[in-house]
Amino acid sequence: DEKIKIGVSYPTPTHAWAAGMNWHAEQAEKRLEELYPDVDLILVNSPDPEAQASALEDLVSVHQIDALVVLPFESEPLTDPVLNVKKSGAWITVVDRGLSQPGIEDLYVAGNNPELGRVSAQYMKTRLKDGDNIVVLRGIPTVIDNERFDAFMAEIEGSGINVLDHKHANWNRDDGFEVMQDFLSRFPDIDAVWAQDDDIAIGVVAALKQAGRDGDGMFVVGGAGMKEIIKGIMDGETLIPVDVLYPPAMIATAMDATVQAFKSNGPVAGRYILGATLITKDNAESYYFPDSPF
Amino acid sequence: MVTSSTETTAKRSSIDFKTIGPALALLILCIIGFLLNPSFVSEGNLTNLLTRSAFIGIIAVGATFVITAGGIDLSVGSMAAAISGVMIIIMNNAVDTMGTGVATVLLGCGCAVVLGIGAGWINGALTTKGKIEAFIVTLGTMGIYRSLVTYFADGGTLSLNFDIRGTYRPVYYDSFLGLPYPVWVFIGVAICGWLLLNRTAFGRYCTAIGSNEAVARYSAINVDRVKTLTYVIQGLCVSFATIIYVPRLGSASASTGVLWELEAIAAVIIGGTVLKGGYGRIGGTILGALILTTIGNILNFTDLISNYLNGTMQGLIIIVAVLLQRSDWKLGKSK
Amino acid sequence: MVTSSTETTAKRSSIDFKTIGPALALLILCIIGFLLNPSFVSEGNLTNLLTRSAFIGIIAVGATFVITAGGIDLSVGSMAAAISGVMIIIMNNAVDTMGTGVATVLLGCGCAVVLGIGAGWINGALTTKGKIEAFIVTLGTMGIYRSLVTYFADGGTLSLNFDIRGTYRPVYYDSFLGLPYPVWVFIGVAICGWLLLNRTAFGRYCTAIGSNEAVARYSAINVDRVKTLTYVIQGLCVSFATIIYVPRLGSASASTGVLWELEAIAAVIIGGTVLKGGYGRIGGTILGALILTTIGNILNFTDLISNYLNGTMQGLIIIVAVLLQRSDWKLGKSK
Amino acid sequence: MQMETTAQAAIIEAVNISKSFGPVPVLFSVSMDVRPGEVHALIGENGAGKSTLMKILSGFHDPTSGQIRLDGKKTDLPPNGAAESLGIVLIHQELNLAEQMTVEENVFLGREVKSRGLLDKAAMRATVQGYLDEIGLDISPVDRISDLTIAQKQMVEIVKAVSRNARILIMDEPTAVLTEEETEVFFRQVTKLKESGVGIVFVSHKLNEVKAISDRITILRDGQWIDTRHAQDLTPDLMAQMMVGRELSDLYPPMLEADVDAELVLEVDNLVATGVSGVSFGLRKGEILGFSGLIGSGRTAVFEAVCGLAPIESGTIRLFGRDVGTMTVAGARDAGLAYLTKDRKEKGLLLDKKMQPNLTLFALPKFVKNFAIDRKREEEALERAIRRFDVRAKDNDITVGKLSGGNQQKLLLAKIMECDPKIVVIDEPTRGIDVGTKQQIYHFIAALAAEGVSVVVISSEMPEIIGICHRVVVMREGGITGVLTGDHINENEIMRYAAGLKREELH
Ligand SMILES: Nc1ncnc2c1ncn2[C@@H]1O[C@H](COP(=O)(O)OP(=O)(O)OP(=O)(O)O)[C@@H](O)[C@H]1O
Ligand SMILES: Nc1ncnc2c1ncn2[C@@H]1O[C@H](COP(=O)(O)OP(=O)(O)OP(=O)(O)O)[C@@H](O)[C@H]1O
Ligand SMILES: [Mg+2]
Ligand SMILES: [Mg+2]
Repeated sequence: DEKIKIGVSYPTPTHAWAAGMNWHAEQAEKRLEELYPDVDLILVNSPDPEAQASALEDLVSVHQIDALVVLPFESEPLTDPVLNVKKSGAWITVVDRGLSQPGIEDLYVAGNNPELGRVSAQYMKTRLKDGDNIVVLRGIPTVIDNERFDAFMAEIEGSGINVLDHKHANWNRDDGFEVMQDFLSRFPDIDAVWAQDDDIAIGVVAALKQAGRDGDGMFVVGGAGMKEIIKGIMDGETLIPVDVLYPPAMIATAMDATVQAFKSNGPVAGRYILGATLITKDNAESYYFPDSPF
Repeated sequence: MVTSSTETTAKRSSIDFKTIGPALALLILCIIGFLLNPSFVSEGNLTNLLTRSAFIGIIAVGATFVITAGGIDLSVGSMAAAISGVMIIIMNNAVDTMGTGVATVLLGCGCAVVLGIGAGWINGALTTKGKIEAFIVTLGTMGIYRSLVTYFADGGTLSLNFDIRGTYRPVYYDSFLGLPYPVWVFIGVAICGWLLLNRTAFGRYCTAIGSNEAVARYSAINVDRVKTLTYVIQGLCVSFATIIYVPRLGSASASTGVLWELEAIAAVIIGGTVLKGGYGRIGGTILGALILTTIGNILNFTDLISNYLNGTMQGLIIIVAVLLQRSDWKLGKSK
Repeated sequence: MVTSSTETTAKRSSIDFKTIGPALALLILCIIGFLLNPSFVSEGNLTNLLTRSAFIGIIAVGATFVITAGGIDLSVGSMAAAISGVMIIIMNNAVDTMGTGVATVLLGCGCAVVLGIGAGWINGALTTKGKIEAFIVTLGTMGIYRSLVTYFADGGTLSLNFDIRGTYRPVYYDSFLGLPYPVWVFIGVAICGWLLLNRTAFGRYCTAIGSNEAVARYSAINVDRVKTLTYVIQGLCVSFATIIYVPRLGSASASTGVLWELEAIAAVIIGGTVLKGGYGRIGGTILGALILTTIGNILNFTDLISNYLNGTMQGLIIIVAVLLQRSDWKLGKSK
Repeated sequence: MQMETTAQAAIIEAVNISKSFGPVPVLFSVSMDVRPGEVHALIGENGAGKSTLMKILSGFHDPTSGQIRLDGKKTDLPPNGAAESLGIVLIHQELNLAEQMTVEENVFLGREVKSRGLLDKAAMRATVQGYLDEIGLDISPVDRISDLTIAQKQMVEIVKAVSRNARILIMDEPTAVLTEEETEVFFRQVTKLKESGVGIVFVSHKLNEVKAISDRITILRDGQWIDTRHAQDLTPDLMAQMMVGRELSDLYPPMLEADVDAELVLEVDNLVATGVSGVSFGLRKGEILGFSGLIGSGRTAVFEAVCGLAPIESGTIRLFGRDVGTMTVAGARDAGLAYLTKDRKEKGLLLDKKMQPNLTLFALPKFVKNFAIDRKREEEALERAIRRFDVRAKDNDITVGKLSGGNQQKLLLAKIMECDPKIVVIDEPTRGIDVGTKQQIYHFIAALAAEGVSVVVISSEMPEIIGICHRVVVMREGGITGVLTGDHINENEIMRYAAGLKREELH
């Protein structure tokens, strides 16, 4: 009764988005193992790239996995370790962050980081006019952050909207709060804020309310699709009127597809890019998971 | 006689620079801030700055005791996160029975205090009774508290019930005599800390233990108890910091309080307390906390420096701030 | 007579347990690992484990010197990241002129060594000549090195040229006599470290300085030079660790080597070296590094425990491992 | 005996006390009692067990067998100085002060004066100031201990003890680091306490002092009780004989005439450094040069500057005719110049290490062969040193901090001599050393000089300066006030220069 062993490796959740991903992964594990008794999913998370590389080694040497679903901490450092798993003969599904070398993975499931920046910028352009001012709160300095930010700036360019400054708020509420406080002290006229991420957005909103500058059509655009934010959009909140989707549930998509690679008679290999949908009052309902931690 | 008088001056001035050093560093920072952007000295910004430094400052007051007595506590950041988390869980659960009023908030704060004291006591007891190096004990509890909050929050964020947040909010956002409440708490903790360290026998015992444990023991001081108490004080300070932290954003997550331990220790040492123990100064610690917060604030006020180099600036400023208080910097090469 | 005889046993056993403690802890961990999953003792897993512990182990050997001489170095993790980054940049740039062969890799390694020595020297000089607390100096350089690598990588990741990686890969992945090269490097560094600390005048000087700096000075020891050298050795160890790290992941980023400093210090102290200095043991450090790696490995072996509680397990195991080597743990309450 | 009948009841009695550290016995059934208003001296060779007995009497050690009786009742003394609450106060042989704290903080450590829960600093300062004034010590209650000289630290210890309202005051070699003048001040305090009914136990190797101040004297030898007698029944010579167990010949070796034409090995010209203002002198080959003066007169400071331990502001130093600028300590050692510190605890020995690493630390390069330390030679060196300097440790494996004070001093001397210096500066060579060993050390110094080694002896013990030195330099307030030779070397003359009553016109 050899089971099909599938390792699922992703970073240890330290912020809400990752926690959501973890929740969806655990849901998918339960669901899939119930559905297919001969499938064993092994979930491992790691606090840093080295640890993740080690975890991959352990999945091969100890659990002898048949397939790997991996959300790499970072692309570059995990390319070789994933390649090593590939060499052991396992099926490889890469989620969210592509490896730096093409052709290793059998299946690629990802959100679209540049698209997230672009969609946010496009929304800004619909709401703001020439000469309006925005500030940007970025994430942790990483490739993801660069992709989002560069696409955002490229899209905003030429629109006449001024980006006053951008600082890293590390996808963290506290940092979002403090950086926004300082932006508010520094710039008397801000029309909108791109917070890039819903955690940052929550900190930003707290700072706006504290300074009493949450009126006059000022708005914040976050990203990812946190349930509280989506609830707010459903309720017609004006301070965060929209959100750009970057769903943590993509890990479940990847796990489903990977199991199908063993179960389905149709082809599964390939690339599966999720859209960075703009969530508005009209479509918010379908992105609301009240039970997820995110 | 000639010798002795020069000696005295040398000693005097050295004492002065130990004290004035951090104040000078802070002043220079403020001037730089003002030059970069005059709105640095706006009332709003200064209030933000003070309020922000309250967290690290309060924790650092506790750390001053631990370090003065020759210990170290790496667990404070995680402890703050864990206490915030448990506090939020308790308050959310109390809503059904106690409502969303002041009583629930007080219950939460009470629990925070009890937890802080308990966590501090665990660190202290493991160090003294368990006779394990404080570094290892608190490195261990750091990991434990951090992972507990992650566990409670399921890897994500614990959020305070919306209505309680309304009741609790003013603790962070409201002011009294123009100063926000957190600043008052900070001032209160600082004054109590100062009195305790400089005006009570307990403070002297901390210094004595840090200076020479054998001497302290031979003076019939209950070394273990005093050391344990320093950790308890540290825990209590962490719980005060938590009590004013939670109403700010009403949430706690695995990333709450990350690296606060290093910031708190840095504040203590920038302030002139000696890491090996035996010499502590609360006033310096307060200045140290203000310096650290101001550095971060100033870096947000300018785009002259690449965002990526923030860490470099921070590191340089910390080193320079400590260089400023070297006792013999005026004397040139001699000694 | 009764008292006296227990005391002797205590002393004897204390010496034994200081040495045997970490070994015992490691053994128990291995048994637990085997019980959880017999493939823990598979050759593949043991090789992985040894190779992995090489990084922290090599860095911890350097840290043993720094700590023995009464210092501390918090910058090692960031230093490793910065050296990796610069090494990658240099090798990538050398491709045009030197090709993608062994020469380029050697150039990179050479630069790593020079950088490691330089970075260590900076830490040492600031501590000794600048007379700033080592904690503050290395906290500062920790921020500086970390932000430099972020800056070089433009916030992202620096990747080694693909062809060079092919040339360099074997350094991590290939074996000699059944042991991967990193393990050989680890063994080499450990032996050199042991000899240096226990068999040379330099090692004796480190111990003397950590034990009492004034006595060391009066004993004709050039205290500043020896202390600086301990940081240089630390830097050198970091560069060795980097040289075997780069071929593993072929990249460097802001998250490279985060918290390695705490792991290295933990390994040193679990191994029985005293944080305040004056007493160092390389053998213990090696065991400490193995213990830490094994904990991580075992936690990957089982899903009995919620992933979120990994940190709790780690913390508990570290504390227990150190408790095991308490000199008087057998004697219960007496004394 | 008559003694027993007239005596008041003892406050504290040690009855048949034995003590072993591990398997090593150091006291064998020793008995001793202390009565109110008496000074009871305890004398014995280094390592005889005096400090151990004192610690047992004050609760810092438990006796292995035997009992302590307080006011006639058997008592288990509480540990760690808590016996103070019973009125028993010990001044440790090794200074026991928190270096980073102030004088006042140290004096009141553990029993601070409080008013309304807070410290009453003013009151404590005033009290300490009162004591300091009374004994004429020119320091302030807010001075840090680390800024004081050893002698001042010892006086602080005495203030600390005196201020504690003791019934029994036990002092382990309180006068070892004091000059005669300070000793007198100290004895006045003792007399006062004695008159107020305090029982005083007093350990010293200065037998004249013992004779002068004590009422009764107990002699220990090798952990055995030898005798307890009235002071008037003993002379210093007799005491020495009872301690050592044999007749002692002359304390000082016969003085060999120094060769006044011998080459100058060390010339110091107009040296200025911290605590030193314009000092010039020369040292000849094979000469024993004494440095005398009051405490704080700058003797140590001169040689710390010369040996590279303290920075030099100006002046020249010529070593074997060669101009040397600022030397490192290692440079000085390699040139054949070695300095033996008087502060053995803070600057001399690694107390938490064993004897062997301590012995070879100063001369370590000598023991390096092929980059490694030659352990066999180290062991041989230790054996040699133990023999040569008569270091008595019952167990050669104990850490140096557990050696008796005198034996630490001998080990320190051995450590410095390990590098075979051509010039050796010995700061307070016999501090805490028993008469027997003192004699050995004096002969040792004389033998060194006879071999052509130049020796500088810095000492606050006048007889020792007079007994062994060819020439004596007297210092005062950082400068040299006089240089004495031949018959001019006498107590009177030295005192007059040291006190500034007389000043030689120096070339
Ligand atoms: N804690 C200890 N452990 C082991 N041995 C000890 C300890 N304390 C003292 N000793 C040993 O006990 C013996 C007696 O020491 P003690 O200090 O009582 O001598 P002493 O008479 O005071 O000598 P001195 O005149 O040199 O001070 C010495 O051999 C010493 O090494
Ligand atoms: N490194 C130093 N820094 C500051 N002051 C010093 C230093 N060294 C010595 N002094 C001061 O210089 C003076 C001379 O001290 P020194 O120790 O040389 O006197 P001494 O004659 O050897 O007396 P003692 O017997 O007390 O050692 C003292 O007032 C001392 O405080
Ligand atoms: Mg003694
Ligand atoms: Mg002197």
